[in-house]
Amino acid sequence: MFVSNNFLSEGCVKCVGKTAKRFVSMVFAALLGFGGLMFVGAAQAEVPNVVPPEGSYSGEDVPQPIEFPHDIHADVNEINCMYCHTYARRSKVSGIPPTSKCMGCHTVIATDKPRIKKLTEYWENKESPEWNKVHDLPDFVHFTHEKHIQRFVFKNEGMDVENVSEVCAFCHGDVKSMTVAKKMKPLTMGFCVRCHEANDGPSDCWKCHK
Amino acid sequence: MSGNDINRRNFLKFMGLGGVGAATLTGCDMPTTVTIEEGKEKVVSYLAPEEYVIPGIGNWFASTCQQCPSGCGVHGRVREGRVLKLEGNPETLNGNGLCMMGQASLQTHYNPDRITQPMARKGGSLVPVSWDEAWKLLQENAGKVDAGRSAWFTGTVSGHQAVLLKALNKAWGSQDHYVYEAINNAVGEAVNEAVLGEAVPAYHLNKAKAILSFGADFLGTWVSPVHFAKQYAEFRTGDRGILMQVEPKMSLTGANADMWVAARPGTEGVVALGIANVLISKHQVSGSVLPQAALDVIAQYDVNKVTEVSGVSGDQLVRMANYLRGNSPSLVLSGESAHNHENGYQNAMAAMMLNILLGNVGKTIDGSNKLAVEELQAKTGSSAALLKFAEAVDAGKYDVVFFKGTNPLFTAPVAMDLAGKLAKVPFKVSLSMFLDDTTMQADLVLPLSSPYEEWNTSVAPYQPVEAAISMSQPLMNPLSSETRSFGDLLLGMLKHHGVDGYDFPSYYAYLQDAMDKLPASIKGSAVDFWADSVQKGYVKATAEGGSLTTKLGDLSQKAVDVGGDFPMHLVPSSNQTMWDGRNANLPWMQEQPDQISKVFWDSWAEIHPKTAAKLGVHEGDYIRIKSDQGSIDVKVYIYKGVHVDAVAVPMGRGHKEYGRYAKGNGVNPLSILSEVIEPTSGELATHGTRVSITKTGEHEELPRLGGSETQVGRRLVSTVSAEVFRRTEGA
Amino acid sequence: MSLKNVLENWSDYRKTHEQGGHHEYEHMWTLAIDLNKCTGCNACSVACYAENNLATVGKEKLHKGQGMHWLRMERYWDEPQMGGDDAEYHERGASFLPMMCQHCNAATCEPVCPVAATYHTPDGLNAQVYNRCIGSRYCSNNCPYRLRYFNFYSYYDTSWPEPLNQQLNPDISVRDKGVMEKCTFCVQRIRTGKDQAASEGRELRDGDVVTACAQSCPTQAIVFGDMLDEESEAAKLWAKQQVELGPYEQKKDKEGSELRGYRVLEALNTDPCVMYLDRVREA
Amino acid sequence: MHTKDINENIAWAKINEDVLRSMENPRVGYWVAVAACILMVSCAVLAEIYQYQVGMGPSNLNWPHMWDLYIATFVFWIGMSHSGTLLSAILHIIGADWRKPIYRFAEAMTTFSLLTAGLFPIIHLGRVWNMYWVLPYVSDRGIWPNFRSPLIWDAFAITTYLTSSAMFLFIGMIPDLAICRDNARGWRQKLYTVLSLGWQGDDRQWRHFRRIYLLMACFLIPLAVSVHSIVSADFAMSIMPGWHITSFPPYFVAGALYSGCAAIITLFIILRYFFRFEEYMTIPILEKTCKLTFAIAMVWSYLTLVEFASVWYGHDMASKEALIARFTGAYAPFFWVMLFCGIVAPFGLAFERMRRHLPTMFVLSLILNVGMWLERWMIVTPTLESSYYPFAFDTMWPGIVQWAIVFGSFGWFGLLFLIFVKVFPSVSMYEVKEMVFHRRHYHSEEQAVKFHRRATDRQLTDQPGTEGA
Repeated sequence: MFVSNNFLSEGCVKCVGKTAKRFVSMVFAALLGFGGLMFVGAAQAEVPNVVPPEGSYSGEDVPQPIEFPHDIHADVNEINCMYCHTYARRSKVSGIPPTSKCMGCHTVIATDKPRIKKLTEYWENKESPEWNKVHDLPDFVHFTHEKHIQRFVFKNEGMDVENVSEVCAFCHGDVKSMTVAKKMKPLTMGFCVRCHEANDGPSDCWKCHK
Repeated sequence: MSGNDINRRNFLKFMGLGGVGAATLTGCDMPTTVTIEEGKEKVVSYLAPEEYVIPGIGNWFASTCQQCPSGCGVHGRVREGRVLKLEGNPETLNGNGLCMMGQASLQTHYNPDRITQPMARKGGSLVPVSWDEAWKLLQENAGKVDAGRSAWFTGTVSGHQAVLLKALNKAWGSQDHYVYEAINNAVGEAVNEAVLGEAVPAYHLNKAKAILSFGADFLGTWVSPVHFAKQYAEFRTGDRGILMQVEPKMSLTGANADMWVAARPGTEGVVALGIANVLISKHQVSGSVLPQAALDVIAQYDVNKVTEVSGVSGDQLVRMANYLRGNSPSLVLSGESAHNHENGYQNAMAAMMLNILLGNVGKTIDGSNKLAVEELQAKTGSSAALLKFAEAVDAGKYDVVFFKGTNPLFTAPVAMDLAGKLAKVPFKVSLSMFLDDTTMQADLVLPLSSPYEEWNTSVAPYQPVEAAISMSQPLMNPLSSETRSFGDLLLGMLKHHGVDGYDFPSYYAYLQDAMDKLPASIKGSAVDFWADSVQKGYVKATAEGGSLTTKLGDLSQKAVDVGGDFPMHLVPSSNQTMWDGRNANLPWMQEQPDQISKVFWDSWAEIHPKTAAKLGVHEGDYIRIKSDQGSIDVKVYIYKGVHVDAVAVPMGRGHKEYGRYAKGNGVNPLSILSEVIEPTSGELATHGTRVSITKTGEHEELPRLGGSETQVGRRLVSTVSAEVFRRTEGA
Repeated sequence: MSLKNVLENWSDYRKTHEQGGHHEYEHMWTLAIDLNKCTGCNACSVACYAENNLATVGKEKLHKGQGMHWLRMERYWDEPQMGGDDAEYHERGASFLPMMCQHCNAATCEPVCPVAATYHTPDGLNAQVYNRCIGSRYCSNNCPYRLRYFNFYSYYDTSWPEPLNQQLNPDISVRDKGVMEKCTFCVQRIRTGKDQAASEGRELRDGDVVTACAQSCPTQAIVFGDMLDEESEAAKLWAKQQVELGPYEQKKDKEGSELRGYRVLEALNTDPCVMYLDRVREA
Repeated sequence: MHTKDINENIAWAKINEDVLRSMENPRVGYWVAVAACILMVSCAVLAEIYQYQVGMGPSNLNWPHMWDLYIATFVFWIGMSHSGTLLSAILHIIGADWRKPIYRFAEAMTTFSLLTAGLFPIIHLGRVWNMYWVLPYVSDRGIWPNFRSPLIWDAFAITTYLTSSAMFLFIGMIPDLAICRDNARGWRQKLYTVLSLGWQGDDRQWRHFRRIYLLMACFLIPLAVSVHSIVSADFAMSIMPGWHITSFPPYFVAGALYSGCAAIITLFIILRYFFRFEEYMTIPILEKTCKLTFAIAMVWSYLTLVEFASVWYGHDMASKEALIARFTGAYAPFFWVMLFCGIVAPFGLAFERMRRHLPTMFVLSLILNVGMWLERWMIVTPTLESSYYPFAFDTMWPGIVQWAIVFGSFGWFGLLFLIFVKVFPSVSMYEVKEMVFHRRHYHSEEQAVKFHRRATDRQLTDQPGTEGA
């Protein structure tokens, strides 16, 4: 096919987040990329019936009040993402876990660690930490986690809920390998649209623009 | 809807304001200034959320609207700890619907001009003080007043607030609780009480086949407009009843009437007598239900006389009589523009006479169903209270006066010199959400929380079918930690006064206790009565309505004087937009065009084209309306919906205080009212002021929506006859 | 639609551009408004302000015609050619007409937008994508009903001083200067209703979605529903009044029917999705 | 009466000298004019900055007046641009060689008025910063403009027309640029060396030059007609009464030629006076231009009346009302002034004595253009004032921001033109020479009688092509 899947994609070109540069890189990819950047789904073979979105991004390190180690929780201890981000399958937002949930474990586990001490301090003051938002969509976008999780996980034949992190990784990158989360995907309209096209998602503007 | 049996108190305690996305409000990013850079926004998680709280998903909680005294039940949509939208509670009197004031009551709650801390008068101006200091001041000035030297001056109060208020008054040794509403039905209530034996009977508009209303704007401001609108819809479907409206200035109800009849202000009673005359003489309606004295009066008012006095043509009278005769049962109502005259009582009596003559009592007017618990019932307002209060204040009767829920310095005629009289009260306390005209004169200002931040019970004054206690629950955390609910303040005052039996940590605790003590007939069989009531938003107590009597009073009419130097009648009309002025600080209400004239953000005077031609004014020209008490300059709107002899200026604008949206906006027609009093009920006859109008020569375009007054031949709204309607859609 | 998509689906793409709109609708949202019941009370209009983050612009700007009343309550006096007369008073009262975007199926605003910011959704809605809008205002000029409102200023600076802004509905954007906006049939409610139905694993039912205006109406004069759902109240009303979507002249009108249903300025062939029922007066 | 439209005895060296003289040594008046134009442009720039910051509100645009002066002035300037094409392309093809001394500045006018016109659709956008969205570029988001929208057609039409007319202007100037190069020193020499593209004037070059020039002329004529037809589609494609009119494309084209010709008369007189081009821009040429203008004015008037008539005898009540509103509504005074300026005033052109009187013609040409500007305004605004929907009837007066930008646009055009006349020859030297050459050989006293074209003259034998090969 003359126009490949990657014709408009950013491929593996590092996008630095500035529109102008993104545009340049896009044209660059378009010029060089015809068919040359075909790599479909090898890394994420665990998720069936899905063409994973393409595009990458190198986010900045975002300082957080507590350096939450995603790697220890999700990778070492193999806790399912949806254990903490519990709203993801039933609401627009995945939700930052309530402090009570943290304390559910950390009243007994690793209480001597400095981060946990800080957490305990918050809990005792009846406060929640003010996290800095890493994955932010503009407010005119109607994005719902529920629909995506349902489509890719719960209503996806052959998909094991255990592997939900692979689905999360579509948009959030490999959080398992990070401490504090970092933006690893561009999350631009093009990024969304291409994935929607590849997976027969809705293409109506008003599905996402509000 | 909230299907959860929950403890709302805990819910609020644990719920950070805003929840997820608290630091910046979601939905507030501007399309052109979007930042999606990382780490620019904050997210705050819940500390320990309730099970049903899911960020991103709205929950509905029941509460009660307090924007006007009707007390409609509402459901508030709560998301991320903020209440976003109100809808009618389908199970309550108002049903699904909610009027525009109810919709806008959210802006009362979120108003940027709310008082956020107590204030006290120091060196002539109000300065913020702490609550400790406020309580101290209160104790010093109000704590040791002599018995009977304190008074409460409030708007409509009901439910457990009324109970506490009564207890507090008792502790102070005072009986003086003035309940004032500028828009009231007090004259009508007096007549109802005299004739029917019940001040607020139940009206069944839906059962009527024809309604004749003398100035009762039941779709706009009369008694319980949303409930009546619901009934009106029924009235208009099926065989479609006929609505006739007799009034000097077209109200919203008048605009929907099949027959809108302009009567000279104050002559509504004469029109009613004329109709009775036609009914008896032409239609052989038996007058035997009426006392002979009444029949004698009726006989005096033949068509010619009525036309002469009221300006209503014989043809119109006959048509109205025909409609009433041919469509039974009918319903005759009287309201504001008929009541608020020197002869208001007679007007209302004449209207009531028609109901008796046509045999409507017991069919479309019924005994209402009052709540069995007397002390919870609503204390409805009247302007007689204002007059009495002014007199008492002038006599130096009080050392302390508490104001709540009313703004008399705005609504009282300047002629009364209420401000001057109030100066004789050494210590005035205003419990208010806003620095309105009255609060600005107070010595101590206690900031109230909004109706959507507090626990409360209220009882609507109008209880047609089922008596009900309306429940209010906080729909969100208070916006300011320094505001207090009225109930909490009353309780606090009781405690400060050392009254026994009120040792509750909060009004919430008191309320739970008090509700628990309600008689079993009200409580019913719910497992958890409290949670059930809060969840539903009401407690219904069905009982048989009382029966009504028909003791007709004197019908003789007093002639309306010619007016001399002041040939015109001033009609300070009321409308839903501003109500009595309390909505002037809501931008949505200011921005809404008036229902009839479509004017927004400003005052206007309505005059008839003939009057305008005589004066030589065009729309937007200023006229000076002069009474014996002063004058106002206002732009005119000219249309054929106002009597030739009347000039109507809507009340509600012209505030001197009351926040950024209200201040300096328009003029206040109430300020130039003459002190005319309806003698029987003692009400202020607000429509009894005579004025003269002159052209000032100034002009400013009238801020009015709509480029054309007519459809210019397009078929945008066309009209079919009721005959066709009944043929195609009739029952 | 990416280039690839355009090429692959060229014939579909071409057709949509030739004929406009969709041809296989998933829903067809409509309103039926009974002017016999409508009292002109304005509750719908304020409900719309509350639901849709409409800016209040203040006296001067509103007077200038720079306001945002998505749902405006129009009031007309009878005139002789419309059955009124030259009597001394308006004896038949006023005519009220709640006017919101008519969501025309052959919308005149759609073809003229240079950037396709306004288009027809498979739900039968006339969509306005605020982000895409560049503010050429052609759509408003071409709307015979004048139902599109333009953000002449950045009203968000002034309309919602703290804490009024906390009332803003997070389900719909706050519009900035330079974009066109209009009634959406409360698309955020439709969206929520659909999501809710989907998560409960069922079809959307009548009553799942109610627009703010319909919900607040004290007389229930406004009925909202899906025309494709024959069981919906709105569809039944349309059927009862024998008003059909599509033609620019109703069959029943040609036959001289006395039924009250009509669509405003239908003869322009805009195919509006709002049906009104005539006002009724005794004489 | 026959008068010579150019003196055939004029020396070629003098032509060069006269034209080149006009390009140098600007006098005080020139600088004053430049300063005035810059001042005007600054007004517009300030207004635009304000509008950019605040939004479209201060311009007094409102509901329902979403368009106003910006679009009217846009159409006006687009119309203005048609004169150059008319003079250089149409008259070139039909062989009217009297155009030669004046077509250059007319062409420049075309280009500059397009440059001015093109600003207006951009200025009138609510979100100027996104204006590139109307172009079909390959986007990351995978979305395209709406090709059904006349505004998109505008974008294509204007850019195409601008490119072509600029090319046409430039190509026609190459031989003259070579003359400039040969006579200039310093930066001018460098500039002209580059611009003249190595023109030597040899046979081959002239042959190619003629062909490409003719080709461009042929290309430009349909383009110009289509451009203004497309602009008219902005209105004609809508359904609004008063806009939705079938005769709009020819009406707009006629209006365009009309205002263009009137502007040519204005600039003709200005250039003739200030650059002392009396020998080239002669009264007979002016007369011919005036006659042409008169003819077009009559076509335009006819189309105007046809528009009225077709609406009047049509069945559409709304259109009829819109028409009546034009005559009687709030904007009626402007409408009547427009009718006077557009239909009555051009009869002044019918009188020879007036045609030959320069001050009269100057004033008259300005009146015509005021009329044509009002015409555009009276197309845009009264329709918005009262159309289908009575509730939205409204009268609006443009705000100061709009006026400032419209005012500034004249400064912008003037500035470009002022720069042009000092950098490029505003009279085509080589074509004037051609004209003189032809006159010498075919239009000498006795030849003139013999060869002068007249409609009644049936004895033409070997009429030579006026455009030499």
